[in-house]
Amino acid sequence: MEYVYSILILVGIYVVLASSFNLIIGTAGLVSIAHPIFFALGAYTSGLLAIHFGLNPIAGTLAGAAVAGVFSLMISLPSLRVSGDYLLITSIGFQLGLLQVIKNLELTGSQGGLSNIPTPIAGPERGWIFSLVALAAGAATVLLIRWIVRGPYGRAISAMRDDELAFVALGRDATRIKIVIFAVGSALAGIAGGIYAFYFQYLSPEQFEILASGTMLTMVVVGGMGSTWGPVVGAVLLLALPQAITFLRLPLSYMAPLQGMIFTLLVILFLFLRPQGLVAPEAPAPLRHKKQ
Amino acid sequence: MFDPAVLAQILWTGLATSSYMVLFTIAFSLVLKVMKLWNFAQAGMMAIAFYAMYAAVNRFAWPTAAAVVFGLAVTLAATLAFEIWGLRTLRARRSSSLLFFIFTLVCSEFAAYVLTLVFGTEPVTLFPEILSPVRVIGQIAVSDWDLLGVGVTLALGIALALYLRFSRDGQFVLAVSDNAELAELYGIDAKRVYLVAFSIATVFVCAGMYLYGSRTAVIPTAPLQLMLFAVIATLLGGMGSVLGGALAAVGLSLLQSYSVLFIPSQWQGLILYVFLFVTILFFPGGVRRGFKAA
Amino acid sequence: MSFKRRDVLKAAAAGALAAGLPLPLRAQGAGNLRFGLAMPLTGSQSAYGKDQVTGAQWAVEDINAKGGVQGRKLEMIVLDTQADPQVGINAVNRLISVEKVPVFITAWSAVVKAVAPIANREKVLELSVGASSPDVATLGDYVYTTFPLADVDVTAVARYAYQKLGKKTAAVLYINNDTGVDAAKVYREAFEKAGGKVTVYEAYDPKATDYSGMLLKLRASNAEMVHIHGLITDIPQVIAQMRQLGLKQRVSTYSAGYNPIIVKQLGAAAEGLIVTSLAPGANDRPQVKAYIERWRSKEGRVPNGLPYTQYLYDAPVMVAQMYDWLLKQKLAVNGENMRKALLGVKRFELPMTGVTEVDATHRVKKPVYLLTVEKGNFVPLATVS
Amino acid sequence: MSAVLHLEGVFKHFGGIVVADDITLEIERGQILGLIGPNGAGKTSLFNIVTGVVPADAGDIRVNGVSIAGKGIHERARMGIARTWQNMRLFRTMTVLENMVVAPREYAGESMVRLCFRPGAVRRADEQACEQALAILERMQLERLADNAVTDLPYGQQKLVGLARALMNDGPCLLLDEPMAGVEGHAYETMKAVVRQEAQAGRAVCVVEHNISFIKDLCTSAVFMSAGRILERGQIADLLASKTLAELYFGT
Repeated sequence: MEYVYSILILVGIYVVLASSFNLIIGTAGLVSIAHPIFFALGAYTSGLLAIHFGLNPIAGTLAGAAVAGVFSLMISLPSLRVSGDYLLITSIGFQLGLLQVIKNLELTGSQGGLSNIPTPIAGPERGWIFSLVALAAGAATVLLIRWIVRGPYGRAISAMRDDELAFVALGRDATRIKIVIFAVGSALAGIAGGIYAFYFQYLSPEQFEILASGTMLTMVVVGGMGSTWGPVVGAVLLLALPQAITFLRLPLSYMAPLQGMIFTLLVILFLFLRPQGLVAPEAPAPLRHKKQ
Repeated sequence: MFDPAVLAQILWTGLATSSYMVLFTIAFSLVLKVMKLWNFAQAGMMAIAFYAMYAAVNRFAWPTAAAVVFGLAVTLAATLAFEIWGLRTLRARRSSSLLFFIFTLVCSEFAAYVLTLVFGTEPVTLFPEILSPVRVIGQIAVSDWDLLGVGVTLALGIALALYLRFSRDGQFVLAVSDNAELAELYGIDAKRVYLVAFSIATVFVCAGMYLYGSRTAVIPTAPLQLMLFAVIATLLGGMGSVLGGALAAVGLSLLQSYSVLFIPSQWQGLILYVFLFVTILFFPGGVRRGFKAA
Repeated sequence: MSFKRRDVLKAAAAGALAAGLPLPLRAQGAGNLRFGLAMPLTGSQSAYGKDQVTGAQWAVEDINAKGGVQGRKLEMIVLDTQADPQVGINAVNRLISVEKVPVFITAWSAVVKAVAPIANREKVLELSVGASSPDVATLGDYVYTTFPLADVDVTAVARYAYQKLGKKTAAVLYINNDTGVDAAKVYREAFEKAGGKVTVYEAYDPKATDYSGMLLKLRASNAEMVHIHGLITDIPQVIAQMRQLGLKQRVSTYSAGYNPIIVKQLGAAAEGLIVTSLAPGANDRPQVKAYIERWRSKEGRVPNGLPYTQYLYDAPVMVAQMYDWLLKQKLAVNGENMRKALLGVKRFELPMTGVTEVDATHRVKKPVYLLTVEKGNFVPLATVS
Repeated sequence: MSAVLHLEGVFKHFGGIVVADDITLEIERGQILGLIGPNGAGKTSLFNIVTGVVPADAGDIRVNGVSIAGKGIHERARMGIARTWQNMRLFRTMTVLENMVVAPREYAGESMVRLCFRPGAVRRADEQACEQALAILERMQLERLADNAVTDLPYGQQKLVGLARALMNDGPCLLLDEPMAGVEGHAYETMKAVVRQEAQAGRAVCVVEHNISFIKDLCTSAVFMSAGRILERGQIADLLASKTLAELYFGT
C-alpha cells in the first residue's frame, strides 16, 4: 500500500506545484520557469527547521512557504520591469544560481542532500495521513486559485493580460499584482516542498534542476495553460503515465530510456496536435447586476 | 604563485579550454540572433554530434576525418528535421516563448533518451586515450589539444565573420536577424536563412563536441550542463551579439581559471551565477542591448 | 534469477493502480527466505550496478545449490534505483510494503541516505554495501554497512605515503561533492597525524574540465605526494593535465581509480599511480581467483569495479547466515529480528572479502589492499590492516 | 480661479526629435480645450507625458496645484487624470461592463489583503461600481449591451465604451485622444453630448481631434501644436482663421 500512498502523495504535491505554476505563467502571463527552486526553498526550510529546532511540521511548512514567497521577490522585483523572454532567462539563472548555493552550503547537506529529516508521524497510519494531507493541499490550492481567478482579482488579472498599459492608465497597480501573484504562487510551491520534505525525509539538490522545470511546465501545458483544472489533469496524467508504461514488459536496461522517450514524444505530440492543452480555460464568474 | 609564468600558463590553458565553450556559445547566440530563439535543443544537437562521431570511431573504426564528416551529416539531418517539422509549425502558429522553451528542451531530452538506449550511460571519450603530446614553449606547456582547440575556434570564428560580411547568404542572414519581416518584404526567404543559420550552428556544435569529447568523458545528459554555460555567456555577452557572446565565453572561462588563485575553490562553480545575478539585478538594460524584443 | 518476475510485478502494481484496486495477493514462493536488492540497473551508474547484481545473483545460486539455508531457498528480489534517491525511495517502498522483505541491500550514498528513514521507520534492516561516506554510520538503528567507510582506505593511503614512501608534504585535490569533501578531510587529518604536512588543499567543481589553476598552485607548492579524490570521469583528466604541465609527483587515489579505464585513457602517464582496494585480490584468496575465472568464462571479462562485486557476492552470504541464526533461535522473520540476527552473528566468515565484524558503531573493519600501476597493469603494493 | 491641470515648461525629446518643447498650458474647471495640429505635432505624446506613460525630461505638471512629477502611471490616474486612447485599448476578453468595473479610481478587488479580510466591503464596492457603470452606459444608451463582449460591438460603440470606461474615473481631468476618429451618426451625437455634460459637471477636458467641426462645436478655446511646440493659442475661430496655421495643418 505504501507504494500506492507514495504515488497519491506525489499526485497531491504535483497538483499544488502545477496549479501554482499555472497561476504564475498561465493566469498572470509571467514567463518564469524557476518554480522548482521555490519548491526547493520550502522543502529545505521546513526540513532544516525540523532538524535543528524540532519545529512542528505545520509551522515548518508555513515557514517554508513564507521563505519561498519572500525569495520570489528577488526575482520579481528586478525583472518585472521587463518581461517575456528576458524574464524566462532571468528565472533560469536565478534557479540554477540558488541551487548552486544549496549545493555548496554545508548547512543544506551540500551535494549529498539533506537527510535525517524527522517524520511527524510513524506507524501504519503514516501513509494514508500523508496522502490525505497532500491531496487536501492539492484540493485547497485548486480551490484557492479558482477563487482568485473567478473573483474581482481575476478580473483585474485578465484585464492586465489583455492590455497592460490601458490597465495601468486606469489607476491599477500592475506591478503589485504581478509581485503578489508571484509570491502567492511561490509560497504554494513552498507548501508543496514542506509536505515533500516531511514525507520523504530526504532532499537532494538534483531533483530541483532544470529538468524539473521541464516536467512542471509540461504538466501545465499538457493540462491546459490558464485553466483551473488543466494543471490537475496534467499532473495526474504525467505521474500516472510512467507507471502505465511499465505495462510493457521490457528488459530493465531499456525500460528507463524507453519510458523517457515515450514521455517526451507524447509531450511533443501534444505541443503540435493540441497546443491549448486538454482543458480549456475557465471563464471568470459573470458579473451580476440588476439589469440582467 | 603570481609570477608571470604561472599567470601566462593559466591564460594559455584557460584560453584553450574555453575553445569549445566559445564554439557552443557562438552556435547558441547565432541561432538566438537570427531566429530570436533560445534554442535549448542545442544540448540534443551536441549529444547527437558526439555520439555519431563516437560510433564512427569506436564501432565502425573509421578514420577521424570520416568520423567528423559523419558526425556533421547526422547532426545536420537531425537539426534540419527539427527546424522543418518542429519550429516552422510553432512559428506559423505564433506560439508563446514558453511553448518554444518546452519544445526545445523536450527535444534535447528525447535525444538524450534515444542515445541512452543505443549507447548506454557509461561515460565514454571519443578516443580511447585522452593524453595529448606536450611541448614547452617559453615556460609554458602547450599540448596538441590546446593548439587544435585554439586553432579550430579561431579558424571557424574568422570564417563565420567573413561569411557574414562578404557572402550573399551571409548578408541575408544579417538582414533577417535585423528584421525578419522587412527582409521578407525585400524578397529574402527567411525560412532558407533559418536553415543556413542552423547549418552553421551544426558546424560549431560538432567542432566543439569533437574538442570536448577528445578530452573529457561524455554521457548522454552531459551536454545539457555544457549548454547552460553557453546560455549564460550569451546572456552576458549582450543577447544576440555573437561576438559579444564569444568574448563572454572566453572571459567567463578565464575568470573560472584564475579565480582559483583568489577564492576558495569550492565556490568556483558559483562565479558564473554571481555574474549572472549581478547583471540581472544591476544592468537589466545592459544585457538587453542589441536584443530586439520579438 | 532473471528480471522478468519483477516486471510482471511492476505491471501488476501499475495495473492495480490504474484500476484503483488494492494490490492482489501473490502466491508466495513456498517458504522461501526473501531479501531485497536495490541497485542501479539503468542510469549512469548501471555499468557498476549490473555487475554487482550479477555477483549477488551468483551468490544466491551458489547458496541454493548447496541446499539453501536449513533446506529453505534464498530468494532475492531485485529493483532498480538508477542511483537516484527518488527512484530508490520508490524501490525500497516497494520492497518493504509489497515484497515484505525483512532486510534489503543497497548501495550509492545518495540512495543509502534517502532510504534510511524508511528502514528506520518500518523497522527493516538496510545493509549498505558500497556507500563509503562516513555519515553512513550515523543514519539510524536499522542502517548498517558491510563495506568499510571512506576513512578506512583513505587513512591507509595517507599513512602509507608518509610512513612507507617517506613523503613529507602532500597535496589533496578533491571533487566538490560529498564523496570528495569528506574524504579530503580524512586524508588531511591522517597525513598530518602521521607527521606530514598538507600544503595544497583544493576542490574542483564536478563540471570543471580545466584544472590548470589548481595544478599550478600544486606546482608552486612542490608537494611530494598528490592525492586525488574524484570520480572515474575526472580523475584521468586531472592526472593528464598534471603530467602535461610537467608535474611528476606520485599520485594516489582510492578505490574508484582501480579501474582499467584509467590505464587505457592515460597510457604511460598512469605509471606509479596508487589505488586502493578494500577487497583481497586473486593472489590473496583462492576463492577470489576462482571468482575472477568465473567472470572470464561466463562474461568474457573482468567485472567493473571488481572489489565492489566481491562485497555484493558476500552480502547474500551474510543474509543467509543471519537467516540461519534466526531459524535456529526460532524467531519470527521480521526486520527487528533480522537486526538482532546481524548483531547476534556479529562475526561473519565470508568467501570473497574474508572476516567481517559488525560492531555497535555501525562500522566494519577490513584490511586495505594497495595497488599500483606497473607497465600498464595493477600490481599489489601492500596490505594495510 | 486656479487651473485644474497645469503644465509648465514641459520638455521631451526622443533622440533628435523633440516631441514637447517648452509646453506651458492650463485647463480650468468646465473648460474643453482643443488640441489641434498636424500629424506628428506631439499631441498624443503630450497626453502620454501627462499620464506618465512617457516621463518628461524637464518641466512640471500639477493637478489642482499638486505636482505629479515622478509619479507612476497608475498613481496619476488615481490622482484624477482619466484618458481615452486613439485605438481604444479595450480589454478584448471581457464584456462591456467588466471593462468598466475594473476602471474606477479605487478598485477594491485589486488588493489581496482586502479580498481576504474584508470580502463584504469588496463586494459592496463591486456592486457600486456596477451601478455607476450602468448609469454611464444609460447616458450613452448602451445599457442593453452591458453584458456583450466588447469585441462584438461595432467600432463607433467601442469608441463610446472607451469613453465610458474613462468616465468611471471621476477625477478632475479628462484627456480624450481622437474620440471622433471613425465615429459617425448616432454615436457621434452621443459622444458630443456626453463630453459636453462632463465639462458642465466641472471637469477639465482636453481633446485631441482632427474633426474640426467637433472642435468648433465643443471647444471654447484651443491650442495649435506643431513639431512639439505650441504655435498659437486662443479662441477656436481665431485659430481657424489664421492662414499660417491652416497651411501648416492642411498643407499646401
